Amino acid sequence: SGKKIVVGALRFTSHSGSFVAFERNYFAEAGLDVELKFFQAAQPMAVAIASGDVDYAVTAVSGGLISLADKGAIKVIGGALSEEAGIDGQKLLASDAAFKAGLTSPAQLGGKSFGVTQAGSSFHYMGSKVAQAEGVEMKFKPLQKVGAVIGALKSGQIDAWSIVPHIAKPLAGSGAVHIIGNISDYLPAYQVTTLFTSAKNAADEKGQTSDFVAGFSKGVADYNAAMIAKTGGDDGVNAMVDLIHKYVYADRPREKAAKSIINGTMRLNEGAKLNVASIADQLAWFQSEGLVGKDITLDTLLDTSYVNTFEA
Amino acid sequence: MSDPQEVRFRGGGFAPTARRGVGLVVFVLLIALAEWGTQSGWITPLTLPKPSDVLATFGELWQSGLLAKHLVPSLTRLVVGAALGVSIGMSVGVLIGLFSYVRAGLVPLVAALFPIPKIALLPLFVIWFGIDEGSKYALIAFGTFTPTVVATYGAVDNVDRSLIRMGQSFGLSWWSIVRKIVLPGAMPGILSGLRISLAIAIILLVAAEMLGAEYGIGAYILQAGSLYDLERLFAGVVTLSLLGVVVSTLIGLIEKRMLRWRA
Amino acid sequence: MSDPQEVRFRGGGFAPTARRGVGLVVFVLLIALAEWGTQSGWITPLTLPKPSDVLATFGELWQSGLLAKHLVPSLTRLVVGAALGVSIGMSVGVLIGLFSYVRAGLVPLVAALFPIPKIALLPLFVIWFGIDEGSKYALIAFGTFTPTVVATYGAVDNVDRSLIRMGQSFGLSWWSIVRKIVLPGAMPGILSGLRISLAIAIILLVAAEMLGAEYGIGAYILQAGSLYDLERLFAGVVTLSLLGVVVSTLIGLIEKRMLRWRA
Amino acid sequence: MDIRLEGISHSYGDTEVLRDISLEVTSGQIICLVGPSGCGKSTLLRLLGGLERPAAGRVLQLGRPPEGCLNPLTYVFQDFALLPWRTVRGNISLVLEDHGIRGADAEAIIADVLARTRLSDFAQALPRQLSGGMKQRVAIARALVVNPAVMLLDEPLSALDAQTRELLMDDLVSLWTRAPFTAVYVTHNLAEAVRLGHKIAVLSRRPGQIREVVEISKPLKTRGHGDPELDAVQKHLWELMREEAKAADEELLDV
Amino acid sequence: MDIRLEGISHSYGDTEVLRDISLEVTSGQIICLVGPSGCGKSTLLRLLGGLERPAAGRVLQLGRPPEGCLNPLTYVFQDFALLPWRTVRGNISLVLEDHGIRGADAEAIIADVLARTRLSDFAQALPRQLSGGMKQRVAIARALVVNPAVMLLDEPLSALDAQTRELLMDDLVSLWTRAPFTAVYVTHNLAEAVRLGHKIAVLSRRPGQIREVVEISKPLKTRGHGDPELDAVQKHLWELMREEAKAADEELLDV
Ligand SMILES: Nc1ncnc2c1ncn2[C@@H]1O[C@H](COP(=O)(O)OP(=O)(O)OP(=O)(O)O)[C@@H](O)[C@H]1O
Ligand SMILES: Nc1ncnc2c1ncn2[C@@H]1O[C@H](COP(=O)(O)OP(=O)(O)OP(=O)(O)O)[C@@H](O)[C@H]1O
Ligand SMILES: [Mg+2]
Ligand SMILES: [Mg+2]
Repeated sequence: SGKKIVVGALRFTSHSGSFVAFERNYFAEAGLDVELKFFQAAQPMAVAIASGDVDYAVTAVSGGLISLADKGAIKVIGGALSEEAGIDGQKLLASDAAFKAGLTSPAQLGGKSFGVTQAGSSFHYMGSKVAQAEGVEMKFKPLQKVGAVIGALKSGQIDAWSIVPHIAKPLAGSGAVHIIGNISDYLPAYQVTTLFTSAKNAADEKGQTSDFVAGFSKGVADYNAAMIAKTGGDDGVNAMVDLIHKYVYADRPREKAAKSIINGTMRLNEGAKLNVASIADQLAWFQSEGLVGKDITLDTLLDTSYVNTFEA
Repeated sequence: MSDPQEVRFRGGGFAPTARRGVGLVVFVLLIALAEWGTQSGWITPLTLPKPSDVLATFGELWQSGLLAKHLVPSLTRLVVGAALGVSIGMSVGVLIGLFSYVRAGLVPLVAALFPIPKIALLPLFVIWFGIDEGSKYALIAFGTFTPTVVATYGAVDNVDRSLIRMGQSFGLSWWSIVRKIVLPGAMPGILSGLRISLAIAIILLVAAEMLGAEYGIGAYILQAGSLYDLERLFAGVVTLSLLGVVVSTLIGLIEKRMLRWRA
Repeated sequence: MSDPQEVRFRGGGFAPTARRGVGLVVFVLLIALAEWGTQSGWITPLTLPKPSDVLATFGELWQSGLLAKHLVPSLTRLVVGAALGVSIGMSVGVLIGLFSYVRAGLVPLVAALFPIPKIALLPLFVIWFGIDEGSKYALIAFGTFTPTVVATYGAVDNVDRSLIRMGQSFGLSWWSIVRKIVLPGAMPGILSGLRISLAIAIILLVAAEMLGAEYGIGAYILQAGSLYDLERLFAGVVTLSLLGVVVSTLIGLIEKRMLRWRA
Repeated sequence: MDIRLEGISHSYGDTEVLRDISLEVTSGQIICLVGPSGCGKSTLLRLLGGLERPAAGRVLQLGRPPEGCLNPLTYVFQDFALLPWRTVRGNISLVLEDHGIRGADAEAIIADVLARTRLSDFAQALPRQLSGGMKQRVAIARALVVNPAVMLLDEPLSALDAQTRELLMDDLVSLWTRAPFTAVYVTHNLAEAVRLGHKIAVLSRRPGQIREVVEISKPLKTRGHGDPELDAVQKHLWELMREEAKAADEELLDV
Repeated sequence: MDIRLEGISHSYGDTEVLRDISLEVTSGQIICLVGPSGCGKSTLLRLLGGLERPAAGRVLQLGRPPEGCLNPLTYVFQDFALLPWRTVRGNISLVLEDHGIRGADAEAIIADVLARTRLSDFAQALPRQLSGGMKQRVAIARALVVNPAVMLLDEPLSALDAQTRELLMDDLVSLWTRAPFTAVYVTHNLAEAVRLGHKIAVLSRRPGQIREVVEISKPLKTRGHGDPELDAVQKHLWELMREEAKAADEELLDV
């Protein structure tokens, strides 16, 4: 048996790389004895990596993550999900009320309120960049929980939000909200989520970390093949959905879950390749907002020795 | 002289008597109102789920065995965390009640800890106690600790000093007095403090299960909330509420047994 | 016959006396320990911030005027929310204390509401009360309501029935008895319930400011937590803790004024 | 105004407390009720004043209450029943407020009653500042201020120490001597009964029944310590009650 | 064993409570302390039993406590001080447990003392089931079970009603007659004092000083109701105290 490591995950489709690698024994083949540990939110997961309770995990770049990196606790070692032309990415949503009042494209976002979970979250970053690009000012409403944002949007108390497609599409389908744009139009190849670990693992456990990245990448490759390239046809999709359903929407019946899982399909980063330019842009934005220290460099945050990087 | 006249009755009242069943009727009415409102569309589905749907969700939970799967870890956390918090809190409370220096040193500290919201400290709890059961126990223990301390030293303060003086006058040892007079005398106050502490423990379950919990009523509620799934949210909340009623009934039974000596 | 012998002293004790300054010493020691630990690296910066840094952060907050900017909305929410919750809670509590049917109908409802964690209901509060000040007031009001009800009806139950009987025997009207006997008699219990309700209100400030608050101590703490900025997190927590101490002192003063008639 | 009890019986749940009590309270007289613990004396007094309804029998008011009487049947309680949050004056004005007597009218009436009970110096004191004897004097003042037709006193002195009791008995005698009032006076204390009662009704153990009504004709103000006539009555009463009192004392209160 | 008080003075903060008290408690005698409210009687008793330390003066034990005496100076309190969560037997065994007396030994001793105080039928009762008189009998049984050299009784009967008081006085007299004990008996009640005291010490108003010590030579068991000799002593005591009692009663307790 291999080395015992703990991998943190949220029950989202975007964490499928870990699920597939785990289920199909890619981690075991890489010599790792993996335990999956589930979280209700990304922030405690990042802290758990810092404290050494969890070894590897996937999460969005947030102010908290950068802060922890600044404290010398964690490193981003790869990419997990980035926006890509031609594939459904994060959507910009408008509430029904705002839509009817004329908010039909991102250009009309000026003076509107935009839902975020917290200041310094990825939602904040996205909204901010969209506003910047459109040359408008928006009000950001921190609501802490995704559920609270959904409620506020449905009841028209905030005007706009951005969210992953598998949440955006059913919401839009119900008629309570409307899709008014794509994030990828403003942030092409936006590095949405990243693979990260403790600074200690990145520096001192190079073998183990490489093994993990290898196993994880195989899982990602399988997922992309089945869900995007559809190399296995419908059977391949169904098999993959069955696998993911063990982890995501586990308490819903298969039929209902399958729809959501398929809706949530996005191409995960092959080989965990990382868009350094996007990370640099995000870091710069956090710094410009005064959310993290001005003296933090990209090197503090990144360890690019494990994966290929790209810039777009 | 006028006729004899009966004396007018002017007593009574100001002593609410038990009316069995009224409580039930209120619950049934409220639920029926909600059902009618949601069925007729007068209450939008965003505002409130249909009670019947909540019941159905509850039924599914029960039948699929998921309820037990969520309840068992939650109950374990509740029992371990509350046992820790209450036992440490009671010990500290008794020490505060007995020793001047402990009182002077710890009472301000406890007063300062009381208004600290536990959820604010969540990120720290991960570092301090890890992401496994440790941090959940710690959070619940921390939340029950302060109210228990306050209730306990209040109860010790309220022990009839004339009983203590009686013990001294018969030459009882310090330890005998504490064991046989102070502790039993403080018991009613401690138990009624326990009611509040355990209600707080149940409330903190949700916060505790924000930290890396897969199963648990709190985790279930959080997940339902993050998907804005009101049926499941309410099913979870109702479970907690029932849990609270059960716990409070249990304490009532313990009180009845332990405090039989009272009126 | 042996020599006269003085009677042995065996009284004393069991009456903790005030020791001024000990509380302060404990605080200073704890802070000094934390400072030393963090300076020497024995406590990692992930575990605890340097107290001196927290103080510096606090100083910045103060000088930049941000403290006031955060405190004012929080205090407003606290005052409005608690005033709502406490006043409705007190009215309901008095009604429960006076009327059998109200008691039978509402006591089980309140008992069922008590263990519901308010943060679980956050998504609903958004729909029910919006994301502006409404939902913050409502959350704090809801959180203070249940403990106030329980304390109030307990206090009304504890009003000396012989005083009420006296009022009836002098032919006082029902309303006079309530106003002049029941309410003043319940005041000590209501005020000590207020202590707990307001502590809970402060704790709920953080939960309330989860909903779309830009400014406020709770929002400040949440943001610091999400950025894992321990200095600011602790500066916020210390502010809440101080707020708690101030509120409790205020209630102490009110008690002193209103309950002058007590021993 | 006289009061007549006609065949009063009363029970609490299964416990029969009083059985077929008939008694006449005559205007201008003090009637003492004595009896062992728990025999229903307090219950009888509550029935008399309309604070409770008898299970059987009637309590009748004969004649009208005199002019200016605000509260015909007025109690003085064993535990004083003063509102601790009101001053002496406030406690007295309490019972006037509901009759619309306020301001200067009330001031005058209160000043008068305080003077009669020698409490004028204590008008602004709170109950907690007063000794037991003083508290009961305030309660008596409060009872007097409504000009009662009949005063109902439930062991008014039994919470006081022996010396204060002596002092207050003197006060009551002198109040009665100056202006005779009608009263039903419940007590355990036979010495009190023979000192203050024109008639003394002896109740049996629970269920309370009237065993004997003793009349004492000697005027109140001539009664004193070591009076052989009173001693004889007291001895007679004690013999009537001794065994019953003992049995009552040894009863378990609730099992 | 005798007790001697030598020049005892005591103050609480600025209030001087006792001033220069000297007194001898003789073996086999009951000495009563009477005095107006708040004159320091209870304080003196606490000093006597070592529950408080005098500011000046000494409390001396002359001679050894007799064989088998577990607690030489034993109190009986006005409010009974029974543990409400223990039965009658449990309340008595409480004071034996700390002396290592348990099991059969304790059973025998407790059964004996219950018989002496006629409580045998109530061994399993809880305090709340007992009347006040019964409670005080339990407290007396608890005091007797440790074979005290001196009993210190602080108004043991003043929380009881007049009839129960009579009954318990008879009990105390018969207990003393069968086996004379030494006692210091604090009371307000002059009737009690002349009934039970071999010597009666009268204290002045606060600060308490000894005004007079009256001796009564008549044996306890021959003292009865309406005894002219006792009436005379009682009248004398009342005259000594009347004005002081009145002044003490009218004092504001705290301003
Ligand atoms: N409200 C009540 N409900 C039930 N039982 C009652 C109530 N009030 C009194 N009793 C019972 O009725 C009996 C008579 O009570 P009451 O108080 O009239 O006696 P009492 O003669 O005044 O006694 P005491 O001398 O002790 O004051 C007692 O056994 C008492 O327990
Ligand atoms: N622990 C204490 N601290 C301060 N003052 C006290 C204390 N105990 C008693 N006193 C005061 O000392 C005085 C004497 O009290 P003590 O109880 O000895 O009087 P007493 O003669 O027993 O009165 P009573 O007849 O009312 O029982 C009173 O004025 C009382 O207020
Ligand atoms: Mg009575
Ligand atoms: Mg005393």
